[in-house]
Amino acid sequence: MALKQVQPPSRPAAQRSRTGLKQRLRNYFALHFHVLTTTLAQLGRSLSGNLMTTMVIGIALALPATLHVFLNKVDNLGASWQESAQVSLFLKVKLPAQALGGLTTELNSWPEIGSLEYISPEQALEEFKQTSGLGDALAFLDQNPLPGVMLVSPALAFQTPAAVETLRQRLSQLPEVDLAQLDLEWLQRLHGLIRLAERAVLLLGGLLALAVLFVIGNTIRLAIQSRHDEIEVIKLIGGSDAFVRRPFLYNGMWFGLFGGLLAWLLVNVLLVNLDQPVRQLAELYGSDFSLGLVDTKTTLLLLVLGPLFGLLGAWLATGRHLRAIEPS
Amino acid sequence: MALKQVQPPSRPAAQRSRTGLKQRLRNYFALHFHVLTTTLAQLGRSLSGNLMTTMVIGIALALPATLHVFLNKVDNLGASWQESAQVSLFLKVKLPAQALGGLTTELNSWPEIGSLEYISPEQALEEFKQTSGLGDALAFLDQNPLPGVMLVSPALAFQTPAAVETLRQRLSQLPEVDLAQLDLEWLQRLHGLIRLAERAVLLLGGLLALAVLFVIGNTIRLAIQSRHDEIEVIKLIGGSDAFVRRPFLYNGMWFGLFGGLLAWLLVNVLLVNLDQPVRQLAELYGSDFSLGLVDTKTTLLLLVLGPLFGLLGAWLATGRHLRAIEPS
Amino acid sequence: MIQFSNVSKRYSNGFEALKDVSLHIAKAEMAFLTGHSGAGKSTLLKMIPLIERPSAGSVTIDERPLAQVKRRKIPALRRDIGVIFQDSKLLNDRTVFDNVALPLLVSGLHHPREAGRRVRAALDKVGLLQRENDFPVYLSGGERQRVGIARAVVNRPKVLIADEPTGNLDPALSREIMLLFEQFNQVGVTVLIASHDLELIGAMDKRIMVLSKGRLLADQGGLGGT
Amino acid sequence: MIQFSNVSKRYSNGFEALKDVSLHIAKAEMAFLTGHSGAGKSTLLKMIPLIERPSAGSVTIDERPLAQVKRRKIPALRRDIGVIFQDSKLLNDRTVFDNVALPLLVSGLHHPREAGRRVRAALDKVGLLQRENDFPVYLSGGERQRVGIARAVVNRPKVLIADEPTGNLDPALSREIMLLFEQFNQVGVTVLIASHDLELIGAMDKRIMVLSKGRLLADQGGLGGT
Ligand SMILES: Nc1ncnc2c1ncn2[C@@H]1O[C@H](COP(=O)(O)OP(=O)(O)OP(=O)(O)O)[C@@H](O)[C@H]1O
Ligand SMILES: Nc1ncnc2c1ncn2[C@@H]1O[C@H](COP(=O)(O)OP(=O)(O)OP(=O)(O)O)[C@@H](O)[C@H]1O
Ligand SMILES: [Mg+2]
Ligand SMILES: [Mg+2]
Repeated sequence: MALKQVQPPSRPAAQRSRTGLKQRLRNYFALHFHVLTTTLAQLGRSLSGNLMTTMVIGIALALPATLHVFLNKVDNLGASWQESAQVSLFLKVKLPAQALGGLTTELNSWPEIGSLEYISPEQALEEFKQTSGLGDALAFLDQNPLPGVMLVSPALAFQTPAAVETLRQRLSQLPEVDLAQLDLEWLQRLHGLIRLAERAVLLLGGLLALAVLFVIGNTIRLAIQSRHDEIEVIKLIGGSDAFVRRPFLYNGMWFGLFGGLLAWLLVNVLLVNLDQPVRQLAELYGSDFSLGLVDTKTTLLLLVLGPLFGLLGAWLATGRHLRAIEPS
Repeated sequence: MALKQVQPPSRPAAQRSRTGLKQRLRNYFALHFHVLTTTLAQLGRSLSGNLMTTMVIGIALALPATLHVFLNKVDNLGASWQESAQVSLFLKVKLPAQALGGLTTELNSWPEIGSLEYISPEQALEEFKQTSGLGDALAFLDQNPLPGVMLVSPALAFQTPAAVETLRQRLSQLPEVDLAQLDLEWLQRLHGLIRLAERAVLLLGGLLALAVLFVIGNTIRLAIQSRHDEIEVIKLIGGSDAFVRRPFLYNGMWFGLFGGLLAWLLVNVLLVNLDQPVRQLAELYGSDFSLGLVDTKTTLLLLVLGPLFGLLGAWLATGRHLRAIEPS
Repeated sequence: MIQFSNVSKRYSNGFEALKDVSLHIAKAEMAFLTGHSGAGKSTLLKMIPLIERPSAGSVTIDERPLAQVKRRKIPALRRDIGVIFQDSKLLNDRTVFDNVALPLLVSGLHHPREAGRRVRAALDKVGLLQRENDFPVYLSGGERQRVGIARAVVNRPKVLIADEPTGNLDPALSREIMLLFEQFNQVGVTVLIASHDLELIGAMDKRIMVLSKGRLLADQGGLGGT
Repeated sequence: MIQFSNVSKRYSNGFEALKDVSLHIAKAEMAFLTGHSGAGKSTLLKMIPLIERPSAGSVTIDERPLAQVKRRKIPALRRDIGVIFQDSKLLNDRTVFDNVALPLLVSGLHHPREAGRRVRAALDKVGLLQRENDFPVYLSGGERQRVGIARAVVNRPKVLIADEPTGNLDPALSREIMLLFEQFNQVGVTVLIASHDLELIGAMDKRIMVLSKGRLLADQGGLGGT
């Protein structure tokens, strides 16, 4: 007891003879490393059961990730969608070539306009003959009744229905223009579809993120319940709340990480499975669009968000439930 | 002991004096009812935790159910999609009225054909003037160069791209027909989209069904773990495997049922949330399509599949894990 | 009634806890088992309700070799044996009443009046009738042990096995519990008790078997002391 | 060192387990607590590591009133008190070694050599050195209890509290364990032991306090027997 009486009473016995900062830091990291590895080992030991949890987390993470990848790819397609926002300018009949040149120069200087394409009256008639199915009937015409047409594609930033409509009105004021036409309907449909998809992704993503939190929180909660006695004993021995909580937090993190890895795998499986019908569809639109595999950004997102969600879920579960367990 | 010695030794003491079949049956149902209600009470007691599990199951059930409802509704739209499979018959110019009548009668007798619509040359010219934007230019024409057009909609059973193409070829052989045209591309696109959606629903539904099984199985597994001591004691006292398993099975069933109810709620929330963009989109297509709420069939499906999945998940989890627990 | 023939038990870690033990306990006999900590008392008792199985030799109950009891039949066997454990093994999420009623539920007795009558009779015997609605965590160590005893006897088993049933009880209460066991024995129940309390079991004037390092050392019928 | 002043304890169900108990245990004293089952012994002991709190009166350790110890500070307090429970409360998923090492881990000692040395010293004292790699389920009741004792002393606490530490031990071993507690006491540890075994504690020639129905009946210093 001679040794002990010189020590302050509230410091644990084991630390009394070693208070150097370096030693403490080393102890601290040793403890964390110990918990990190033992929780991993625990996870490994009851693999079959933990696999189920991991699978659920993986599935829940995979679905919004797949949608994200999908919409990302579709967004990149931008260019091929742009056509739908074209304004057709029907020019005055028998417009002199130099007026046409002036118009082209002027329009090219407008910031709202992305690109121009000119279709001469002759080209228009030819195309009309072919596509209308009235080839023979039009042979009756003794002169070309068609005007020249200028196809105007708005710049990317001006592709909302409202901006395109404004552009159309400005264009219709030009002296060279007879009529400025816009398939506004198609544009609106496209925007409607995109709005729908965005809303769906938001709802889906939100629900599934919630599901991931719940799954991890629930798993940790039940793990706490099943280790009730252990927690009680550790608290009796003098384990602090942080000491008791730590393994559960690491546990949640591991679940999230493995769930994220599994999700990455699943997303790729889903993309490969959807690739064929998507490609067939795209071909019909004359596009060589294909889904490919998960991009690096999404991969990183999964591997960061997974453990983060795991940690968060564990944090939520431990907060309430660990406190409730007290020795008796 | 005088009382006891007359009884066979392997029958439990409590049953020795009551062996009537009626009493046994009553005992049996009393036992099941007891377990049914006590598991429900248990669920209620730890509501906050069990809510999490139920939420996860609900979410996992809600997503494929929403898709199912969605596609169901879209399928019912059939009629408005049919247009896209129309064949346009450009009739010979100046066809006599009685030839037209004969053609109409004949075509109406073909089983492949669903409906007919005739557009006279005058109507066609009028429409062409309006939609082509060439109103003024066409004033040059001194006579109507356009033929009559018959719009042929195939019957429902003949709407695959191949069947429609066959129909188009048959129609083009008719003496009254100049040209039979079909927007086959649009039809193929539609079919491509449907294929994609079906594939996505299949994958999604499969994954989420798996997730539901895993969530329930996992919850039951952890419940078994956390009641390890209890199971051990009951086995020691002479509880049979069935006796030990029963509460867990009911537990799974309750989870599934409440998950199903929650899913029903979620599906409705999702549908209400998606209704506005869908309606906007439909309006653009000139349809008054709207999602509405979950239909009775899907409701019943949720309320049957939920408990069934719960039971199955619990069965899978108990099978392996209960056996592993033996008194020591 | 209970027959051990050359029973040895080697645990999975290689430790031999019982070595060639043979003994016979007659129907309606009451016997004690004693010996140092780790002698093999609990191991021996655990073989009767098939918690452990011998690695050599055989155990029979009522001429029925336990080695031949199928997995499915074990619960029925256990329902006829009342077991009192070294730690009381109560279920913490049920009241004292529900804990004691458990064996009745397990063997299919649901009639509430009859079950209630039996449970209260058992609780009365161990002096805890007024605690029936408490949860086990509200009880003292000795009270928990007595609830365990009530649970073991509630279903009127044919055999009663007790492992250190008075380890947490004061001397006066210990004697009372021993007298309770003796009453059971007098109505025909076969009773086997492991205990360290030589003074207590010596005073009972029953057969005492002594285990040491897994071997049966002495087997004295109705003599006091070691 | 430990001071109880007019301590009463009424549990949430209204039962009054301690009634106006006052006592003082000096630094480096060794004292016994006895009394019938349900007398309040465990309740009294549980107040020292703040497992229970008095409903009236106060408990102080080293002049520090326990009522003022904040929740955050309770772990530090407990690390200075070695507690041996009526049931051994071991963790079944860890070896004997890891169970005994737990208090060291909790108080931040990770140095494997030093920890190993201390754990083995503690296990040696209870005679279980050769069982360090076994899991608790592989141990007999008495062996488990001894592991619990080793765990309580491994971190060299200032106060040692034992609730029925020899309930599962044979008389010879019980005496050995009591001598072990006496050794600790001789190097300055304050020791408080609850026990039913009047013969055993009478032979120790230490102070004996008797509780009955929650009241402190007698407090005899260094006399044998009740
Ligand atoms: N499952 C097991 N695996 C390995 N060894 C075991 C197991 N169970 C018990 N043992 C060992 O067998 C020996 C006898 O154990 P048993 O529990 O039968 O002793 P006991 O006589 O009941 O002792 P006590 O009085 O301490 O309860 C002990 O040394 C114990 O460590
Ligand atoms: N949490 C609790 N709630 C209600 N009553 C309790 C609680 N804990 C103990 N008691 C009661 O308080 C009384 C004293 O209990 P305590 O555990 O202190 O007795 P004890 O002297 O240790 O007895 P034993 O020798 O049987 O262990 C008992 O009657 C017990 O039922
Ligand atoms: Mg034993
Ligand atoms: Mg006590």
